[in-house]
Amino acid sequence: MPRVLWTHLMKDLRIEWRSKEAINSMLFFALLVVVLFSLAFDPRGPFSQSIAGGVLSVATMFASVSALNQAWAREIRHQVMDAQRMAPTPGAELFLAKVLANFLFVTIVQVILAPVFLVMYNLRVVGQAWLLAVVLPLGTWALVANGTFFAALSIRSRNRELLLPLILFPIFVPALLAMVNATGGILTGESDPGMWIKLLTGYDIIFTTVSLLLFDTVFNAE
Amino acid sequence: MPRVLWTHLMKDLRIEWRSKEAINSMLFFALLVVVLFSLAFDPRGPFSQSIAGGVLSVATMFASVSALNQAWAREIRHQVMDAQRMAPTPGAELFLAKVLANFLFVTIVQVILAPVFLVMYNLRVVGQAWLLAVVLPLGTWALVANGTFFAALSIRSRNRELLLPLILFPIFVPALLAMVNATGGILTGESDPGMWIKLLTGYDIIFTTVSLLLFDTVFNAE
Amino acid sequence: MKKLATGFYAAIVVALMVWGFYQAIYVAPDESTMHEVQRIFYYHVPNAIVCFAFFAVSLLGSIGYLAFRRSNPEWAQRADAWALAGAEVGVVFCTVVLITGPLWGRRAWGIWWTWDARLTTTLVLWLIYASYLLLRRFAAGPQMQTLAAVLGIFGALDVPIVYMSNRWWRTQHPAPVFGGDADSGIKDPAMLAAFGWNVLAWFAWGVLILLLRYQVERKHQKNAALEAREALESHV
Amino acid sequence: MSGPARPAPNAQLEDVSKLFGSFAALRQVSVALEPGKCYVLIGENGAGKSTLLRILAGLLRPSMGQIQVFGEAEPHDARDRIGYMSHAPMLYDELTGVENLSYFARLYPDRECLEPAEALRQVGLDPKLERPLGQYSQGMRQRTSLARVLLAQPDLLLLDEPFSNMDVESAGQMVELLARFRHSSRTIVITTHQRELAAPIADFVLALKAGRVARFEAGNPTL
Amino acid sequence: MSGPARPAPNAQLEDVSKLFGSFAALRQVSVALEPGKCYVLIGENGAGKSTLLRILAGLLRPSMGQIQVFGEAEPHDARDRIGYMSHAPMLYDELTGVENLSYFARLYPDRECLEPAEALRQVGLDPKLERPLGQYSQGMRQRTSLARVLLAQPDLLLLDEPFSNMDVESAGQMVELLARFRHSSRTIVITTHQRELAAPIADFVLALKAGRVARFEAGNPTL
Ligand code: HEM
Ligand SMILES: Nc1ncnc2c1ncn2[C@@H]1O[C@H](COP(=O)(O)OP(=O)(O)OP(=O)(O)O)[C@@H](O)[C@H]1O
Ligand SMILES: Nc1ncnc2c1ncn2[C@@H]1O[C@H](COP(=O)(O)OP(=O)(O)OP(=O)(O)O)[C@@H](O)[C@H]1O
Ligand SMILES: [Mg+2]
Ligand SMILES: [Mg+2]
Repeated sequence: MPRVLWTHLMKDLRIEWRSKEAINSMLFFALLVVVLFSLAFDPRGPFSQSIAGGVLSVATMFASVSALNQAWAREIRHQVMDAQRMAPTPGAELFLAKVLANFLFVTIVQVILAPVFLVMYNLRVVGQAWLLAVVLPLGTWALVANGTFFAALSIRSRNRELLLPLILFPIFVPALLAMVNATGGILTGESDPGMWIKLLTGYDIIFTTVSLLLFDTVFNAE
Repeated sequence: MPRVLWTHLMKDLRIEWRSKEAINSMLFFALLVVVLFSLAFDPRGPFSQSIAGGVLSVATMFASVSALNQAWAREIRHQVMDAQRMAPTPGAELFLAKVLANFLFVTIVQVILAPVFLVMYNLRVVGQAWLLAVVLPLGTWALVANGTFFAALSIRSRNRELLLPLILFPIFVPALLAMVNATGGILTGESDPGMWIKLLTGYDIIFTTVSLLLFDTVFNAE
Repeated sequence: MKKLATGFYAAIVVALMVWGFYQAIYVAPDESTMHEVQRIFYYHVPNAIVCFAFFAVSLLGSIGYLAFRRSNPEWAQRADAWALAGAEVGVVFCTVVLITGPLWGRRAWGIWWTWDARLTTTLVLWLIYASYLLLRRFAAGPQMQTLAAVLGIFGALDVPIVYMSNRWWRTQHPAPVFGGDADSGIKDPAMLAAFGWNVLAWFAWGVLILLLRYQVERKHQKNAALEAREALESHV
Repeated sequence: MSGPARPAPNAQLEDVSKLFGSFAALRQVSVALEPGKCYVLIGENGAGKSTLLRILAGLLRPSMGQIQVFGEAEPHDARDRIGYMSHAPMLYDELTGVENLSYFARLYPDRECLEPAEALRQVGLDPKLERPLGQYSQGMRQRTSLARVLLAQPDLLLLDEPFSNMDVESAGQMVELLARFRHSSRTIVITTHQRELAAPIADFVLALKAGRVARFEAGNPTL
Repeated sequence: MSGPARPAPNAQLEDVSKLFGSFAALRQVSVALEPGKCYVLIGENGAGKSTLLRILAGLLRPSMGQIQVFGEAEPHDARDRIGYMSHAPMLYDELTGVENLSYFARLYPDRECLEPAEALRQVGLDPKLERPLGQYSQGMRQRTSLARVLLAQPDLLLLDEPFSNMDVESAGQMVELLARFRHSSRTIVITTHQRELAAPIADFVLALKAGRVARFEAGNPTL
């Protein structure tokens, strides 16, 4: 791993370790989703199995989105971002480090929540369970990578608050669709998730590559 | 309405009108919920009716929570809050104005989303539809009032990021439970929402009163 | 003198606990539908009642702190110690309720947990006071006690909801035994006696821990004051 | 303490200490701030100047010691008579200068406040400026902040480095403004590192060193 | 423009203007900044000083006119040789001073950076301070920020009011530090309202007035 990427990553992890801000707000959200859904859709009911995929994706997604909302907040606060723009290292590494850090946070939340979730929803995985360990990280990566990129894009503009949702949302949807259908397929065993997993992988590769290529442009725009 | 309350309220509305920050992030979240759920839980399916109450509450809740996350952000940024603490007017009015403003924002989001929602989920309201116009505002108020209060409480402490979710979450739950069950009852017509509405009203009255009484203490702690 | 009194009281508590155990396990009659598991009742319910009592102590302490924090700092510190001790001991008892409940439920209902109003609100009560204790740990600094007192008042608002939950709603959890509808209450006097002894024993036991915890907290407060004085006098 | 001819002090600290954890930012500070006087608070970075002002403003509570402001043991109870300007502007970035000031003016319903436009003019800003505060230059923001504290015409004016981003000419004007603002019932406390700027109105110098009062005497900070 | 004996300027602006919407913050500014010299940039609040520095730093793009820094038309392409200190600390509140500096030092892998602890010591701070930056006093934050720009030993040093919250003694020490930092290949630009502080190292004075160059001459800003 390039040394600069590592530097950025360690810095994010150290700050998070001190405040535990991201992980906590994500845990809060994800827990809310789980409990709320247990209240809203009686998990003892007949269709718990068929909505569980959706619930799992929703929990992941809200955890990611709540992290993304704050992705660059610390860099904006005291214009740290200007100092980073002036450093002679590629912005792409800063971007990648941010994505990795947020990916790590969301994954930690998922690992903590998974057991709670399985027990509370009384889930039996009908399809191949190990595929979940492929789909969830892929889906998370798609959300986090895109979200971080577009958060950076919109803070460079004047109406950042207006832009982020408008841009992010349409771009999100394909990855979402793939993720929801893949988890659904795995949990119920009714459909083959293979197709959706391929789609998700392709989406990840393409969007991450394009983001890496374009990040410097966005980052240094006036 | 007392003049000072009005002053605080107008200030919040004016700032929101300029940035549209709160309403936009809420719309984003709520839209995400609606779309995601249409993807996750086939709304043509047999149980769309029975989960719609939950989905409606979830959408409202996420809209509220995303507003609350930022409730005091502007006041913290340049220590505006210190200037407000030093003004010779009761903190309770500041609190009430914040709650009113956020309540208004969430309500606007609900009004925008309601038609989308009804169409997408193909909902027929079996129970008394007008009761929804009672339950949703009551639930929203519970969320917004408590959330604003505890957001103010946790920012007065040093580890604010850690605390907010921990404190807010348990206090939220009873109101949530009531709201979900009441909307469920109204939509399916299977159970009587009256009991839950009463609970929600009681919760609103008690918690808002206590919040108003204690806000000055929290606001001026240290 | 104080030590002697505490030792004497501790001895009484132990005797009461033994007597309560004897009453619950050997004296109380077998219950007709649930048989042996029903004896959890003598732990489950007294613990719940005692837990409510100590959260009430915490509420009074919190109110006391807010009332006196300006006018009488010394009293305020004492009230704060009561609030903390009440909350901690209450959480312990609430934990016992949350453990004995599912143990019973596993036999009675076939499942450990369900999301009915009584169970959910009890869990929430536990969470609120757990967050109260976390707040006290994390929010160091002088405003911590004020913030904790405010949260303590909010936490107490949940107690009546828990209490009323199986009166207001049809729950999977059994309906109230006391103060429910007309035919509630324990009919068998031997059962009632066993129940009464256990309530008394657990209550006495709780008070003992409460007092010890209160004294420890007071010692902490005094040490902190001492350290502050030293910090002021150290280096220049 | 106060002799027969002396008026009661507007604010008084007795043996005030402030601890952050086990770090002592202020140690046994005792001062009396009399009406009609201007105090200049000096000291190295980290000496405790801002901490002292925040205690007088009622935003921090002393860890030990007594405080009295306008006869109240809690400065908070006399807050309508205290004006506090800090390093941070304490204003909303999204609102213009006038909007910010009218908002704060309305929070002082019982005091005779200056007109927001008038207050801005006094600190040398154009009240017609339509820009939100976030787009002001540093010095303009500082002046707006000064206008905010002057609005309610406080009797105890606490200024934390009011001149730090102002050009010399404006700083001179601000000192003149403060000199006009002086009044036999008002106390002004200024922290600054530019002693010569505050010299024209200084009556007393209070020097802090590592949280202790190192010097407190009548006179001029440049001496 | 440059005579035979004169070295090529490190940075050069030609007819640079900067508009924010329809407001002109800079109007046709032309200057050449030569190596080995120290420029003091003065002017009223809102004159455009910070805007000019940000343009030199490559953080703003001129609306009109040409710019050249170390031979590059985009200052961004020469950014490893530019150091910029702004009003804001540009540091993370959550990290301590040393942590902040080591982070930024590692972002300059191709330059010989100072040791973070050494840089802190140079600006008069204790590198062993365990407090996160958010709990520093204003002046301590400012010094850490100065330490950050000195880290990578830049050849074009842009300092926006570096002394504004420093006590006089420290400010004097900072000026000495800058004097030692001077080098025949380095250019230093300082904006300040405390002209007498910058006087000992000033070679040129550049005065802005409402976005225009009002004065640009060799000498001392106090004259
Ligand atoms: C699973 C978790 C459970 C929790 C969190 C729980 C909680 C509580 C609480 C807080 C009380 C005290 C209420 C009061 O004093 O009014 C209580 C009372 C009681 N519980 Fe449970 N309980 C659980 C399971 C059960 C089970 C499985 C049974 C038996 C089938 C049971 C039987 C009772 C009875 C008979 C009472 C006294 C009734 C009353 O006065 O309300 N509980 N429980
Ligand atoms: N919240 C806090 N937690 C811990 N330490 C603090 C806190 N606030 C201030 N300090 C410490 O207290 C000391 C005094 O700080 P203060 O801000 O009062 O200094 P100052 O005299 O205003 O300095 P400056 O001239 O740099 O503004 C500093 O060492 C600072 O780090
Ligand atoms: N982003 C922006 N949008 C609109 N106007 C701006 C923006 N940034 C600066 N300005 C305006 O440009 C002018 C010059 O600002 P600048 O910050 O360069 O002043 P300055 O000379 O540094 O003043 P000071 O000494 O107060 O720091 C000011 O009138 C300011 O309001
Ligand atoms: Mg200070
Ligand atoms: Mg400037």
